[in-house]
Amino acid sequence: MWKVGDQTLSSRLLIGSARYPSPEVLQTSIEASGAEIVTVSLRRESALQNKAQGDSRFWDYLRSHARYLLPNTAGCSSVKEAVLTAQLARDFFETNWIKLEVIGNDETLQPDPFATVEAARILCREGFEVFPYTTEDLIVAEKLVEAGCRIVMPWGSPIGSGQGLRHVEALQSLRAHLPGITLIVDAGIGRPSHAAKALELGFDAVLLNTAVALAKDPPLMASAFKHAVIAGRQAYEAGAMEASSRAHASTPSIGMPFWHQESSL
Amino acid sequence: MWKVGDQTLSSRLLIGSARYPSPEVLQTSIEASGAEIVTVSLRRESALQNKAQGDSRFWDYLRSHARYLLPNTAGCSSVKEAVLTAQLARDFFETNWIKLEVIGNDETLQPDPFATVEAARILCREGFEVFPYTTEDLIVAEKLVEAGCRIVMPWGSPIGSGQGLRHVEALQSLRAHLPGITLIVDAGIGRPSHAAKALELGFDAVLLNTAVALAKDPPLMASAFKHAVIAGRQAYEAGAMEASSRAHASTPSIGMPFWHQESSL
Amino acid sequence: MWKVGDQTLSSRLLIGSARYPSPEVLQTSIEASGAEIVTVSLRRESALQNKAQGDSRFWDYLRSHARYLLPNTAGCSSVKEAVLTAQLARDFFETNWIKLEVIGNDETLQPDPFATVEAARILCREGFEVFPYTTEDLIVAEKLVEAGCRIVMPWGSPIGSGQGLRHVEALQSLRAHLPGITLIVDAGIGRPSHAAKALELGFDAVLLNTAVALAKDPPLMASAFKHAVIAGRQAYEAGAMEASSRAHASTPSIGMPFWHQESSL
Amino acid sequence: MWKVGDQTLSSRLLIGSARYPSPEVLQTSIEASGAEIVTVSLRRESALQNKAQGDSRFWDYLRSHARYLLPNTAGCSSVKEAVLTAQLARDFFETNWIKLEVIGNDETLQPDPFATVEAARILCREGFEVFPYTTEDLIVAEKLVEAGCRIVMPWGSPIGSGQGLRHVEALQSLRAHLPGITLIVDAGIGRPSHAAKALELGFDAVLLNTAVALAKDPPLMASAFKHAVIAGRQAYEAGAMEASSRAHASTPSIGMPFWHQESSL
Amino acid sequence: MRIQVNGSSVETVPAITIEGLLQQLGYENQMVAVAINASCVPRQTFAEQSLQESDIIEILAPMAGG
Amino acid sequence: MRIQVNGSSVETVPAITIEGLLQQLGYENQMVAVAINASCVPRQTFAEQSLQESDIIEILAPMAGG
Amino acid sequence: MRIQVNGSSVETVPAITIEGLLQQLGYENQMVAVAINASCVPRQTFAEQSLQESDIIEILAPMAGG
Amino acid sequence: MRIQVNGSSVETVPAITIEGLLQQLGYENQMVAVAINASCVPRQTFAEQSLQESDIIEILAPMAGG
Repeated sequence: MWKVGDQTLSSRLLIGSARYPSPEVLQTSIEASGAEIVTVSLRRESALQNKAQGDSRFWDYLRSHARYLLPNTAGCSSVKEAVLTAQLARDFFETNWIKLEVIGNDETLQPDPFATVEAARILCREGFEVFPYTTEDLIVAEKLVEAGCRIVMPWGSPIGSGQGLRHVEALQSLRAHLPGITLIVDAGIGRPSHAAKALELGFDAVLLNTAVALAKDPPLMASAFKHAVIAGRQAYEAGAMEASSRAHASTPSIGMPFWHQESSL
Repeated sequence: MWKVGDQTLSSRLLIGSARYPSPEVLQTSIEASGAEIVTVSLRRESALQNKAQGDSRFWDYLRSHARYLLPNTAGCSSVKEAVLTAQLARDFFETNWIKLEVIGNDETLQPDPFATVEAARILCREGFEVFPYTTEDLIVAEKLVEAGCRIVMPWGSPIGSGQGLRHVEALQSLRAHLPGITLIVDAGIGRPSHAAKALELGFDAVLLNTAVALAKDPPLMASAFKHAVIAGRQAYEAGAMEASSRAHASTPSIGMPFWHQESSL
Repeated sequence: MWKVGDQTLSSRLLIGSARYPSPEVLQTSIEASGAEIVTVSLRRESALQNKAQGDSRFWDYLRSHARYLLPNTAGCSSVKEAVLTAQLARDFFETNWIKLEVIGNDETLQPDPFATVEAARILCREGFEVFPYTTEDLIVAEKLVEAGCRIVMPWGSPIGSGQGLRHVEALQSLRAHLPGITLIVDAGIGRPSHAAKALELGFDAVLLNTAVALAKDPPLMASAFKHAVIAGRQAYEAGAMEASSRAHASTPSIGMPFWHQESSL
Repeated sequence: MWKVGDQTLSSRLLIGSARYPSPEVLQTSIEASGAEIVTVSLRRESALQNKAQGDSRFWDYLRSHARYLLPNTAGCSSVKEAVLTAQLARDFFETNWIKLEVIGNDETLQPDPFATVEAARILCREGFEVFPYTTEDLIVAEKLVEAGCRIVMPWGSPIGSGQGLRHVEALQSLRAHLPGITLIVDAGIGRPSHAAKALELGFDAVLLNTAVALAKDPPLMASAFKHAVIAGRQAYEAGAMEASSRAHASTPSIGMPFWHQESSL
Repeated sequence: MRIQVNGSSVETVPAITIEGLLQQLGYENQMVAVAINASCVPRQTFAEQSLQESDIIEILAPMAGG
Repeated sequence: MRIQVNGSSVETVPAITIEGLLQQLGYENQMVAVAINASCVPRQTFAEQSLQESDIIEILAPMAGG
Repeated sequence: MRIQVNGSSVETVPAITIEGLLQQLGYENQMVAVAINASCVPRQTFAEQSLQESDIIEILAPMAGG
Repeated sequence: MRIQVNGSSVETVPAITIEGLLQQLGYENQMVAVAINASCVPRQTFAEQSLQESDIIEILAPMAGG
């Protein structure tokens, strides 16, 4: 069990709802993942044409089954947009949680640290629980904390790239310097081993989407990630051995029969 | 379910029995790991002094609980020693399985590819199911297969180092070139993320010891590895996305409200 | 030949003047390095006691021999300090060049991107040629350019760590997105191979100090770096082959005598 | 100056003669590289048609200008072939030097350690100075030394791949365990930074071909490598600083003016 | 009067409420979020809040997100 | 007669069997593996197999292994 | 009057100039940079610029830097 | 007589020497290495060494190599 904001959760996996081949696959994947938090978005409704088809199934399912919805401000690239999107999402989804994403470059989808901190400050003052998407930069993370964030979400690598944790030392430094902050690796997780590693480093959770949605078998991959975060967290709590640059025999070398001694001649 | 030799197993984790703080911790760790194969060794009995204490509990437990014992030739550094140790182990443990380890350097504990291939050839002819500890060298692995091995166990990194998979491309090459061979990563696994990665690459299983035995809480770490191998195998079967050097938005960019379009001006 | 600010230089190595075992070693090291730009600092003079000894030799030498001095704002952790230090340095060293360093964390010595951008904006308006020390964050670098910088100096890794280039993809992204900006890798260079790599990636130059000053033989190491930046730059200009994940024979395979064909049977 | 076999050389770069766009480019590249050893091969002469054209210019140039020729056994995949090719080369090129290459896999172009050691043993007995192409495997290298080799040439990465040094720890281990042996990194060098790194690790030299031949401007790239090996060797001799996981200020922090102390409040 | 809805021009009766607009456009049974001139409109005010000539309306609905 | 057991000299009756040796040394209830002069001795022959002067005996027992 | 110089208290004549202060402290032949109350003082004004009671003076000199 | 040269069949006078063969094939001014039946033939013996029916000859020349 762990806490995010004021809620207590079992699963350390947060999952996105985009890019699945169908609403049915989305649904079985979320169930298989064990995730209690599902990210969502708001977009222009093209009501007149195709209302209440595919997407409404999506929404009906999420509304009734996802324990917590986490709306995002995906696609925003200014403070104003992000704040407005957050306000609309709060009203619509009836939650003060917001995944704050202010993009600084349309190609790399990197966060803009300046706009993210400013938007976080405004939203925290307005009572939001802000989940800011940011880089692994410690100073930026500290500014987000100063701005009122109790949660910080550094990327592992670029959104949707599946590269895993690119800058491990920087993530470790973040964890070490912000012991009281909930740290969630968001973006770039491609495989369960990446998720396990994030948890092993002491991160509280991971948020991912593409790695499950674009797997050949998304529900099975969702289950894989469920196990991976359990593995990573248990390893963190179990206190892993230190890696060493040298070999160390696992089988004891005492009591060797004589032919071993001989062969070393 | 998967096959190793002629046996069908559920767990893709093979676990060593050495370096635990106590026989009780060994026992609860093996149970928590879900492993069905446990490695053991033979050593000079110092009978007269302390017979039937600690170690006999160890042995009584393993004999009654481990589904399969895998004796090793740890500490051998010549063909002759390894073959003799294998023969003694077969007689004693009543199994034709042998983890063949012929060490080429006492400091790095690297396998000696020449002696390992020669010993494997002799043991395969004598009817052993040989589990050879080797490097990631493809040519050496092919010679082991020629010698009669159905299983090949490349190291991840030096024994007991906990560095994980040092030479990922070489391991991938091994998997690609030996599709019909049972490949088990042996040695160097330090954390669940390493084990998950090995399975994600298509390796059939991992064998580890130190990572569990030297954790602060070995049974919890054993459970972590149990989840990690499930995660890695499911990911392999689920068909992971390809990693990309570029970012790709997960939230769709269609239907953006007007303020998004504005901000890009 | 390349340009930095309005000056045309031959050497792509910028060198620091700190941490040398003696003023003599500093002097021979600078000469051996071929560097035309040397960084300096301003500190409280403890005049009354030991004025005009050791340190004045240092200063006399630099004044007469260094082609360009680049004063830094090392140790500053606020906009105000950095601006004042820059103003004092301009007056004293009679140069509008300033290496802008605003530290955000005393342990990691990371730059504070917020304060660095703000100080850069002020100093550019006051007519300084600002050499800002920053991370590899593209968005921060773009803000520095917006603030008026023609030069950006991303770190390779933490100051004095000698780890080399930690985040190669991010540095490549920086180079690709800022084609018109002079990019100098500052901090973290530990070996000539690191410097060569920075130049191979298209960076215009490297700035280093500790790697030379703390070598066992600083002048010889300075010479090593002189060759390394030449090597790296020539390689960049010569257009390196693409790395490939596969092997390709270098010796042609045509005209093989018959025994080669036989052996493949 | 360093020794290889019984010869004393200045340049620590050995260069291949294949894959250049033209004999002229080959010639200027060799000159620009400063290399004193050039590798060559023997192949079926298609005499009647095109004798004495392109290739004879190649040969005339090499004969008169290369200080030392190093014939190879490229393309051989058995002991017998390699030995015969070496004998023909000795007779033809009038040198007892032979680059021994026995390929174990046609796709990966990996050396076959078994055949390489056996061929090396035969050739050393016949009085050859054997330059064996091998992996980074320490045990295999030790067998080559036992077989009579005074030189060992581990690969950096697969031939022609340009990936550089894939297994740095293993190469370091090789250097540490074989202090009296001439170690040359052969294969996989793609950029000057790779060559510099090999020399920094204490390797005696590098042998490369594709990285120069396939550069857009081969003579300039050859010059780049000339500088890189000088840089790497000087760095090795100069005693590089140890890399550290932490930051260390280069500018001293003594004598800070008061505004620095203030800002830390 | 004429207003902008999701980027298209729409003709409505004068001073129509948001609720009225949603009915006119066929959204009555759907859950949506609404912004007028880039300001958020709380859902419980949809019945009272009336629009003016040239207002720019965004009607947003829940969508998949990462 | 005098033989070597696990590196130490041991005095036994002449032509003692392995079983006899194990009893003499106090191993009777323990499971062990035995090698004579670096050759494996199958367990079922312990009762018959007798030893000779100067034989080198190794008595091995199961141990933890990695 | 009493002023602060590089963190220490110093007694000077009233309205001393920077040049005077540097002479008094023995810096006359050395190149230094000077800040009064955290403002930069251009070197060419050292002769005219006079100090006041309680001023905080920093005298800085060139040093090695990275 | 008929021999194999670099994989092709060649007709020569009986007991031709290597030197003779090289002349016949037009190699006289070129430096080559020669193997007969997968054995190396030292260059100084080209003039004496004569060939037999069905010999397999390889004529090799220097080439670029990596």
